[in-house]
Amino acid sequence: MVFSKKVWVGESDFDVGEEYSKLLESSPHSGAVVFFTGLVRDLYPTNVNDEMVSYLELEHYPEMTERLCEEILDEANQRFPFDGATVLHRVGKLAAGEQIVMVAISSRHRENAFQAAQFVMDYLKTRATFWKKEVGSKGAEWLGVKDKDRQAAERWGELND
Amino acid sequence: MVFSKKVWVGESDFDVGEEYSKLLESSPHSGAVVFFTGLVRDLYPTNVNDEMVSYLELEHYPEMTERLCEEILDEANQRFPFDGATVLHRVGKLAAGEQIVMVAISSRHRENAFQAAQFVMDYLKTRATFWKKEVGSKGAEWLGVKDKDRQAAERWGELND
Amino acid sequence: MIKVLFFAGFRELAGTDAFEVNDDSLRDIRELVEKLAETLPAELIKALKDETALVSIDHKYAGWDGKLHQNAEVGFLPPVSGG
Amino acid sequence: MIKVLFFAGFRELAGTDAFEVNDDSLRDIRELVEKLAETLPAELIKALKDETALVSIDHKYAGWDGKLHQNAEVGFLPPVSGG
Repeated sequence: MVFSKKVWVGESDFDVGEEYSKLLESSPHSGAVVFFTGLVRDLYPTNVNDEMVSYLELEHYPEMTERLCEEILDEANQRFPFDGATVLHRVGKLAAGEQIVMVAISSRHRENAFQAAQFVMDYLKTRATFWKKEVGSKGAEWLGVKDKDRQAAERWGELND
Repeated sequence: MVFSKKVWVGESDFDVGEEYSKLLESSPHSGAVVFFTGLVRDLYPTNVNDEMVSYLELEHYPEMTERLCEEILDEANQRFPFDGATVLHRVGKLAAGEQIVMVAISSRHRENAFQAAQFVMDYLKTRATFWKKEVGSKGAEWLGVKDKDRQAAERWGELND
Repeated sequence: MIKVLFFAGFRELAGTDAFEVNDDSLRDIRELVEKLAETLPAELIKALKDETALVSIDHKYAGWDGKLHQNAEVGFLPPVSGG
Repeated sequence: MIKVLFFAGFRELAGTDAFEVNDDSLRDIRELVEKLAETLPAELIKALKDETALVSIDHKYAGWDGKLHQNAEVGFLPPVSGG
């Protein structure tokens, strides 16, 4: 299904209300929009000894990321056809409470919007070339794929590469 | 789990960006926000002969709806603990493209936010005392629970009444 | 006195959104509907009896056997369609 | 010439984000890693060989047997953690 696609990776912040309006403009026949935003939490109990996280450092492989994000959207659209999609992902230094990522899907019915948004998030976490470093008062640590993220991605079966 | 709760039913429109900010303020430790908005579609192919819909008329049972919405949120929170929730539902005359409903959930991790938002939508559709009338050029029709909405709600099992 | 409210399609069939029944002998919803059948349109009564219809007593969902009391507020609710 | 890029933790272990290898006899990623082992820290080489590490050739995910060519760009990618 043809759909409107927006993928952006960069350092600046994004405005959820504005992105919502733009997505609706690009898909005027949609009846359902699902939005996900991920933010820097102030406490990461499973890493770096339960300490408060001062900030995250995010980097990516620019020549790969945007294309991978688009491929993930195409795959999501094949499985759960929708009208419009937005993926925004920030890189650089991000403090607790800051926005990291936004995935938004507009579609006729809510089921596909929910499914596609979850699919995209699961694959962003496990396939897209982003890396995140937690910096706290006791040290810094590069995060890897979390087991539960890998399991979340595995529930969708294989990608149609 | 204690959570911040906002339920509102009324005629005026809502601003998604503003509601997102307020939800984040109410749940500063969340790392994930899932937003759903439902809008009046311009075409309802399964009803009133595939015609364009001029507008919807929505009514509710005020003494029941807000309490039912709060109960649905409490139930969702028992199943998928989260930090904050917003449910906004408009009533009155709504034209194609207008916003009808918003459900937003903030939580530590994305899985609970996605699950809770879907749970709340499924129960709003099948349990909350709202009624929707489609008005088109060929006539008007009160909608009932759609089979797929009933099936969507049934997948969660029984409510802990 | 029992206060009866009709919503959505039921209101249109009833021709009114509210109705008062002054009969303290009515014990449950079933008896109330039989009473309403004496004065309200047959098409409405048929719709109220449909298995998809819902009923509330004092703003709580109730069944066909839901007990009535003095000054109860009964809502007759067609299948809901919010969201 | 093959251009090698290191990301995130691999960059820190390598002490550099890019490296050039001038050896046109290298046929695949496996041979490239053996070549890198001659000059780069053992700790990095061990990490590159970990089963969770990923590799790309010309911006596409590749396997340990991925074929190299003149002017290929090879990325050594630790387990990703976006989103």
